[in-house]
Formats: sequence, C-alpha cells, structure tokens
Amino acid sequence: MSAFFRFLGLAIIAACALFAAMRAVGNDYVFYAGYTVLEYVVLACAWNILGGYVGYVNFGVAAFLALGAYTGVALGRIAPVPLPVMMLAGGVVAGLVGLGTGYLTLRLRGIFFAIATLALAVVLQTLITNWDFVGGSAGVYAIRPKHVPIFGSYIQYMVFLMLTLAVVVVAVSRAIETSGLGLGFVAIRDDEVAAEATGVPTLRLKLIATALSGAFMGMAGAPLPYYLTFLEPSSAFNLTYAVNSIAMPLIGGTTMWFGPVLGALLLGTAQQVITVTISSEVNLLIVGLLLIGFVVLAPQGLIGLLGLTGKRRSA
Amino acid sequence: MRQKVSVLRRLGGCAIAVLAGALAATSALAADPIKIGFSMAQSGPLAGSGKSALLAMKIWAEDQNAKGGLLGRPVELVYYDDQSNPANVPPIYTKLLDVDKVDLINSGYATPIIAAALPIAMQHDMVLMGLFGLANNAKLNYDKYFSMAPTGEDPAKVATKPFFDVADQLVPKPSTIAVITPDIQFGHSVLEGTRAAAEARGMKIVYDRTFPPSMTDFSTLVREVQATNPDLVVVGTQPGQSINVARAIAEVGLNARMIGGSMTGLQTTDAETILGPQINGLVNFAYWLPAPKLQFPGSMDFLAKYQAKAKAAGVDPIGYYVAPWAYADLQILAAAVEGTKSLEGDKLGAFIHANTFKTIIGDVQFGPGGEWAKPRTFLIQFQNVKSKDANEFTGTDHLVLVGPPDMKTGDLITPFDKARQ
Amino acid sequence: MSELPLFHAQGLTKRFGGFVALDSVDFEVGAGERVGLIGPNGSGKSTLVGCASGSLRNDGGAVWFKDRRIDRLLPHQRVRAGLVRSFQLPRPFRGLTVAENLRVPLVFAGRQGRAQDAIDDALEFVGLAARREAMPQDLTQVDLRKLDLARATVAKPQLLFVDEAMAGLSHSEVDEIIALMMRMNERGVAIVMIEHIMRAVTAFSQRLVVLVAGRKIADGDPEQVLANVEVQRAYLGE
Amino acid sequence: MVSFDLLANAVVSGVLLGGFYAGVAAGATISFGLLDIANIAHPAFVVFGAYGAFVLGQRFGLDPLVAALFVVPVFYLAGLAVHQVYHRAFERRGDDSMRGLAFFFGLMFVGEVVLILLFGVDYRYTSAAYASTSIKIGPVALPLRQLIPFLGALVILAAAQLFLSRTFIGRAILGVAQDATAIRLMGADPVRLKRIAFAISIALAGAAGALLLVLEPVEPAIGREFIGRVFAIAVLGGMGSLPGTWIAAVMLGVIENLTSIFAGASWAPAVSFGFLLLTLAVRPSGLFGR
Repeated sequence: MSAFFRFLGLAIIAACALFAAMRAVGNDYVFYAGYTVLEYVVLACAWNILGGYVGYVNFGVAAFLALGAYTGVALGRIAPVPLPVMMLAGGVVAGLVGLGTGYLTLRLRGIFFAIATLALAVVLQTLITNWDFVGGSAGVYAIRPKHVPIFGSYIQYMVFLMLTLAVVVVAVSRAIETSGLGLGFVAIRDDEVAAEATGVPTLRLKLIATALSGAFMGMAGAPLPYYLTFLEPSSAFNLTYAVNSIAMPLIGGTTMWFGPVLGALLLGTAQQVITVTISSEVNLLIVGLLLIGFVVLAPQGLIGLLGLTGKRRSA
Repeated sequence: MRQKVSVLRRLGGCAIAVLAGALAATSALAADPIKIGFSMAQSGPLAGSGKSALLAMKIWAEDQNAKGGLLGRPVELVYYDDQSNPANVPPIYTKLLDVDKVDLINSGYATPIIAAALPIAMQHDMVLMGLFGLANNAKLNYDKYFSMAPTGEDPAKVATKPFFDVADQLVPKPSTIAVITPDIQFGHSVLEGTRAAAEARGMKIVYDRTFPPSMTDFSTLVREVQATNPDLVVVGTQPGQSINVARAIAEVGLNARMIGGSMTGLQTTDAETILGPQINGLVNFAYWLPAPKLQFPGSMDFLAKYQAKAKAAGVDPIGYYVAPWAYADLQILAAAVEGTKSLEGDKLGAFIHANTFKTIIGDVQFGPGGEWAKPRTFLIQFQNVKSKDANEFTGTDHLVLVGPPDMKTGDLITPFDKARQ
Repeated sequence: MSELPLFHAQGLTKRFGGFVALDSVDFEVGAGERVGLIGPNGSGKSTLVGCASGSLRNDGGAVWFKDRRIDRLLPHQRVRAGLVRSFQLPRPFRGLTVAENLRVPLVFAGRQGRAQDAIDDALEFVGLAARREAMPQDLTQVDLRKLDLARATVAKPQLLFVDEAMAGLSHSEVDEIIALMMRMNERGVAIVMIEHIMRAVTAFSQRLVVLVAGRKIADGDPEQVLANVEVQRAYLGE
Repeated sequence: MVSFDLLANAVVSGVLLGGFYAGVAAGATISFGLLDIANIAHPAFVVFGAYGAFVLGQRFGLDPLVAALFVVPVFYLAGLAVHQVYHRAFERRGDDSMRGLAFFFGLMFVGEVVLILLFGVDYRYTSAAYASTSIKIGPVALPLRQLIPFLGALVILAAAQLFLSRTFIGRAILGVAQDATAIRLMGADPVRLKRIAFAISIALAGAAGALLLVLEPVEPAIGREFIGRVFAIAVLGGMGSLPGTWIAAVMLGVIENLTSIFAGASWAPAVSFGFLLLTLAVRPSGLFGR
C-alpha cells in the first residue's frame, strides 16, 4: 500500500511540474495542444485496462467518450453544474453502459466482442442523433465562461481537470497491475478457460474492466463540448478517437501503464506537431503505418524495445 | 522540437516571400509581411470545398501582393489542415496566434469548424470572418464576427426562401410539401425553415422523416415521398447524399411541381458530371453564379485565374460555389485594414460594421449580429443538360436562374416531369 | 463406501444437438480415492470432466460435492469449493512466470495466509523450484505438465480431475508424473485420472470406471473391470 | 398509409440491396467465418476494388464488370501477400486476436489515406450508361444499377460456393476450418490452404468493389459504412456458410427498408445493428449456425 501512495505522490508531483511548465511557456497553444494529448493519455490508459490487460478490443471508444460528453450536455441543460460534476456523471453513465455491454457480450469470443462494440457505437450515435434534448442532429453549443477563478482561462482549468484525471487513471492502472485483480486480468488474457478452471471469476473481472474502462472514457468526454464549443454527433463519435486510442497503447506497449502513457504522449504530440507542420493527410498515414509497423515488428511496443516490460511479459 | 518547427516555418516563410517578391516586380516590399492565419480542411469530408477555398485565397494573396500588399507590407497566408475535424481547430488557432503571431485570422470551412475557432478569436479580440457558417454567432453575439454566407440572421428560413419565393408564383397555389433531409444540423435547419414557410402559406407537410447521414440508397425513401403525392419536394442534403438522392429521384420517376431547394454539393462540377442528364429539372439554391447581373468588377478575372489553376491544384475546375466567397472574404478584411490603417480587432470590427464593401460577389453589408444585413440567395434550375461533359455546367445556359424574379435568366419548367425530357 | 462420497454425480446426461455424449451416468469419488476413468475416443470422458468442473452444463441429472449440489455453480465457484481440473494440453498463463502462475489460484481460490510459502512448497513438491522465475515458453513439455498440476493443487483442493496429462510424454516422464500424482494423493487429494496409457491407469488406480458411448459399463476393482467381457469387447477390441 | 406499391418496391429494393451486401460480405464470410481472421479492412478492400475498376474505366474505357476480371487476379495476389505478413506476424506466434485486429485496422486507415492522396475525397463513379436506366415490371421498378450488382453478387457467391464444395482445394479449405490437424495428417499444408482461402476472400472483395462502383459513387472512406453490416451478415449468416450469408444479407436489406417505411430511415442503422447486438448476446452461432 505504501508503494502505491509513493507512486501516487510521484505522479502528482510530475503532473504539478508539467502544469507549472505549461504555464511557464505562457501561451494558450501549449494548453490547447496539451489538452488533446492529455485526453489521449486518459483514453489510451482506459482502453488499455480492457484491451491491454484483459485482451478485449474495444472499437467503440468514441461511443463512451460521446456518452460522457452528452451526459454533461444533458446535465447542463437541467441545471448549471460545474465541470467536475459533469465529468463524474459522465463517468457513471459511461461506466454503467460499459457494464451493460459487458454483461451482454462478454460471453463472446474476443473478436465478437470487438464487433459488438463497433455496433454499440452505431446504435448509440443513432440514439443521440434522435434525442433533441441534447441537441440531437442539430448539434448543441457549449459556451465556456471567459474567466474562471484561480486558473484565469477556462482552457487552463480544463487542462488541470484532464491532468488530474490522467493521474487518477495512471494510478488506478498501476494499482491494477500490482494487485490480484491484475493477475486475474492477465490470466484471462492468456487463457480464459484455464483462468476459470483456476478459480478466476472471469465474468466478474471482465465486468469490472469494462465498467472501469468505459467510466474513464466517459469522464474524459465530459469537457469535450466546451473544448469544441459546438458539439455534433459526428464530431463526438469521430472514428479518430478509436484509432488513436488503440494505436497508442499498441505502439507504447500494452502490458503496463507506462506503455499507453508513452504511446499517447509520443503519438499525440507528434500528431499536434504534424498538424501544424506537414499538415495534410500524411498525418493519418503516419498513425496507420506506425500501428502496422509496431504490431508486426514490435509486438511488445516501445516498452518492449526499451526493455521496460517488467516481470510480467506478454506472450 | 519547438526550435526545429520554427526553423521549418521560417524556411517556408522565406519561400513564400521570395515568390511574392518575384510576382511584385516593383518590389518595395522589404517590410515584414502581414500574416493571415486560418485552418482549412485539406483532408476529410470537407476537403473538396476546403481545397477550392484555399486556392481562391492564394489567388487573392497574389493579387494583393501584385497591388503592393497591405499597408505597404506583403501579405502571407499561414494555414494548417484541420482534417475536417473540429477537435483540431482550437490548437491550430492558438498556434497561429500565440506561436506564429499572425496579424489577422480567417475561418476554415463550415459551421462546426467556425464554432470551434470562435471562442479563441473572442479571447484575442480578433475579427473572424466565417466562411459558409450557419448562424454561428446567434448564441455568442460576438461583435467582431462576420458571416460570409448570404443567409442572414435566420439561415433556416433563408435556406428555403428562394424555393418558396418561386413556388409562390405557381398557379394554382401548391398545397402539400414533402421534405427529404438527413439527421444532421443542416437537415434540421432545412426542416425548420420549411415548416415555417409552410405555416406562413397554409401549406401542409405530408412527409418529413429524416434519414441517417450514412444512408446511400434512397429509392425506398423517394417512393415513400411519391406515395404522398406532394406538390413540392424540398430536398436538403449534403454532397454525397445529393448525388444519390438525385439519382433515386430520376430512377423512381418522382414527379412534383418543384423538386430540390437545398442540395449542397450539386454546385460542384464533380456531382454535376456524375449525374449528367439525371440532374435535369432539379431546382437548387445558389449563392452566386456568373449571371450577367451578378458579374461585378473582378468576378470574371478571378474565375479565369481560378479555372486556369484549378486542374493543377486538383480542385473543382469551375469553382462557382465556395471559391469566390473565400476571395471576397479576404477582400473585405483587406478593405477594413486599408480603411482603418490598423490591424486592431476593435477598429477593424467597427469599420466592417459601419461600411459596405465592394467584392467580386457584389456589395456586402453586415447587420448587427454579423450576418448579412440583407440575405441574398438565388434559385436555379438545371435545364436541358444533355451529357456528362463538364462544359454543360459552365456559364448559365443550363444553370438557369429562376428566382428571385428580378434576377431571372429564364423560366421555371414545371412540373418536374416536363424538365426531365 | 459407507458414508457420503466426496463427489457424486447421479443420472448425469449431456447432449450436443442430437448427439448424446453422456447418458444417465452415475459416478462417485470418495475422499482421498484414486480413480481411473477410461473409454474409447468420444466415449464421454472429457464431457464428464467438463460437467463436473463446470465448463459444460449438464442437461440432466445432478452433481454433488461435499454435501452440496454444484451443477449450477460456475467453474470458478467449484474451484473455490475444492474441485479442480487440468487440461489435455498444458495451458499455462504465458504472460506470467512459473511462480506467478501459481499465485493465480491462491489469490482467487486460496485460503488466506502466506501465499509465498504455498508457492514455494508447491514448486518444491513438483520439482520446479529452480525454474520459479522462468516463463512458460522456456519450459519443457514435462515441466509444463508439472506446472499445470502444481497450479491445480496449490490451493489445496480435495478433488482433482486430470485429463490425459501424459499424452506425448516419454516412458520415464510418464513414470515421473505418476509418482507425482501418487504423492499428491498421499497428501489427501482425491484424483480422477483420465488416461489412454493403460500402464499408467493400472499402476495408479484403486478403482476403475469405464465409459463407452456415453454410458458407464463397468465400475470397480481394476483387475475385475479389465477382466470384464463387456469391457474387453467394447473397449479393448474384439 | 403504406400502399402495396410502396411495400412491394421497398421489399424488392431491399432484396436487391441485400443481395449486393451479400457480395460484399462473401469474402468476409470466408476469412472471418472459415479462417477465423477478423479482417475489418475487408470493406476497405472492397473500396480499393471500386477504385481499381474506376481507374481501368478511366484509362481504358473498361466497363466495371469487365474491369472486375482484371481486378480479381491482382487482388488475389495482394491477398496472398497480406496473409503472408499476417501469418508470420500473428498466426504463427499464436497472437492473432488483438494485434491481428489492430493490424487490419491500420491497414484500413493506410489504404484510405493512400486513396485520398491519389484521388482526393471527391465522389467517383462509373460512366457506364446502364447505370442510369431502370426496367419496370408492373408497379415494381428495377434500376439496373441495383439489379446488376445483385446478379453479380449472386455469381460471386455461387462461384465461391461451387469452388468450396466441388473442388479438392475447396473441400480441403472447409476441412482446415474444422480441424487443422486432420488436414495435416492428410498431407496438405494448412497454412497454404489458409493463404489460398484468404487470397480468395480478398479477390472477392475486389470483385464486389467493381459492383459497388456500379451501385453508387464511391469516396475513399465509404468502406466504413459497410464494416458493421459486413460482420453483422457474416455472424447472422452462421460464420462460414455462403448460402447463410446470402439469406442474412437479404434479410438485413429488407429489414432496413421496412424500418425506413414504418419508422423512418433514421432508425435503420440502429435496427440492423441492434439486431446484430442481440444475436451476439443471445445466439452467437448466428441464425443459421453450423
């Protein structure tokens, strides 16, 4: 337990240092670009809880993100609640949907689960599109306050919240790795039947993973309307979220928290840089080629290449 | 990383400066360039229009530099690809403003992209011209936003206005309307506009089910519409859908007294040449066309330059839709800069509010909300298209302006079946 | 068997579509007993293991374990109750070291207490102590079998089904595994051995059960069972 | 409100459309159903096929149906190459599920971007004249652009079914799907058989692409619209059964059209995908499971 708090402390210090450094640079670009990168840190780690640890591929990342975003929108229409409350609510809703999806589909072999998540995204997008209360197909405006206390600008406040969420996700990921839960996850990933025969309550563990993973994605989605100002189903359900959230852990390495964090930081930053330098379709080409290159040539990802995989290695 | 980027940028800047210098042979332009920054879709679903707009803006920059630049300084465009994804827009604009230190900004193409850029413009007190955005400023009420779409404060109403203006001339008066629109913001606004127009005229809406944006086969939907036997069919669709709906209308043999209205994408040469004669009879909105009464100083020069460069740039070869507007957009910004001798947002904003601007798409004057003071949209009908050749769609021979009445270049052919032959 | 048996299946029936894999089979195992289960391919042996361990659901009959009806329990719940199985092919968790493989049942099915001691003890017991930090892909075939057996028994179950643990092993390796299972039995684990290698079955079993085409045709003293005419005709060839 | 004419046309149009979906899904039924390779880039290969047919049409004036004859062998070779990589990188390592999926996901993305770089994002379409004619039988209209893909898809499925059931290699492929060891004992190389089968699935995608070009204009990312449908059909059709695929596809086409009539088209995707979700949850072996 004390190791956990030491880790948490270090993570908080690192996050504070990062935030201070961003403020020191003194321009908004760092915050806007940084927000996107941090959002991907959260999404990649959240995806990895189910995808990397348990071995179930979720193609519906955008659906969970959008659930968080639209939960926030719906709450905001009922009462003016602060953003952190929206994030919590988004997490609860997305977590419950994750739980439900898991309950319906986790008895399936892995590939069927992946396809089911794809289908879930389409069904949810259709439902949201037809739900006028949250703007429906017409989209909805979310106007951010010009100033917030302490942080000054709203984007700094959003970055702070996303950074906090990133610390939480990383800490939870690491706690899973070092706990019996993580051991059970690996057992399921390696051989689900053998895991069952060894006493691992597979269904319950998988449900924990889908709920946690979905909840974190939902929390990451709640600030999205404020980031975009105008939210339409097509931007919330953008396939790019799924591609990146899968590519980042696979490029970084899926067996420990450091993999998705590294993948998200490198790929997320690279994408931001490419957007304002090469600035063309090549951006997506690079993501695709990196993804293919890593899964074919370096199945352990960057942490494997760097020899950081730790004791538990992937098969 | 930062260092490297700025070196790259400077190299790019040098290249553009050299080019500008070569063009303006009388180069007295040693001064620092005035940088205009924006995001523009060069990939993703909005790239077709985005690329066309970018070419127009580049032509404007060349023209402007050839005239000696702005305030005696050359102009330079700084732009990044937003990949048609609004999530890329906030970082792009903060990069432009905080790192590239651009002097002026402009918007990317279409509503969601503009919406994502607006709060950043507001934070920096910059003027933002919105290219083809619908009611972007309605909720924000930013005093330095100006819309480059002739749709006015209430785009929902304006989108269908020319259609109903022409329909009002029909004898006897039409009484039933069917609407074909997708489940997206655009479709929603067409639907709203149609409902309002129908109510005002005491017409009955007999079909108004929306369809999902991913839908590609419309034969069943068009048959449903046919089954309601409407007098008018309002079609409000996006580029890919417009083609597929038009084909389904031709195949099913849908007939009504007027069909069409808000089919975006049918303005592009691509869509027109895919459809060929199947396009005949459809009416559609137009923001601008080279009709005799709409040829303003510079219009035809611009089109000539644009069409000369379009093929090499791989963009829409005819360019009647978004390109002139992207050019005019910068004309207004430049006029404001020259008029105020300033780059300050407050001064520019006040100037743009106070004045009328002469552009290649006509005189432009903005109302208090930043929309056009007087909306100006047209209705055209495709008539007598014989083949899939691109030449069929240049000029206004087969793109006949049928409304409003004072702008007409020809008469509406009605009912639809008659135009089909 | 005077008192209640440790494990008791009654009228166990399992169908796959129209095919009856188990047809009303009665099967029991006493505490600490060593039972051999034989039969030709497709006779229902693995189906019986599946129904006992919970990876398959029986269509008819009932299964009791330690006075408790278990045939609606999930596999992991049966493991916690003390009923475990091993597989025809070794199925280690390939992402975990040998020692971590043993930790899995201890975390999820084990008694509370010193997991480390239990792991050390189990590795010592099967002779894998030197390989505790190895990854499964670096183990030999026979070591993988031992790992499977160690993982099955580390949490101290009372009944173990061993599904053909010796296929593909050499003569001396078979002896090694038999010896290991005998020692496990000495520690109080009842073992049901499903096996084709008759030498192993006869050396190991106190009692022999024969399945043919989903029915139990013999159950009793190994020598008597093997002498049974019906068994010889149906199983050992005519 | 719903007239007989409308209903009849909706059903016919659903059958035609569903028949075409079957052509798109045929390859996926082989790769996913028989070989257990979840090639989610399958619809992307269909789009590549469409662009192949488009280029052949532009350059040499070939009709899409003729172009298909050239597209198929090229795609067969491409399929061999893709399987080579897939087998080496994933199948042989026994690590095919997650990374294999990601591999195809990446392939789909790279393919899309390459198409964008080559052709731009504009819609491309065949110039074949029959694409704008329809024939009428009583009140029912049969546009050739739907009828030809429908018939073409039937040919594709029939050819694939004949190949699988009548030829030695075909039967061996079916055997590999059941039991790789048995095939090895028969002296055939299961890897080679799988490679051939996968290459056939890609070749079928190419052929379906040519049909897609007849059916509607294409743009690089249009394949995404088909991912869900293709797998829904493969699963509903019972994983590896081509007749089942056809029936499932036609059912889906009709259901989508009827949903459009009775509830509005905007519910069509939710209904078909909801159907898939339910099937996966309740009866994972599909409606016509083996």
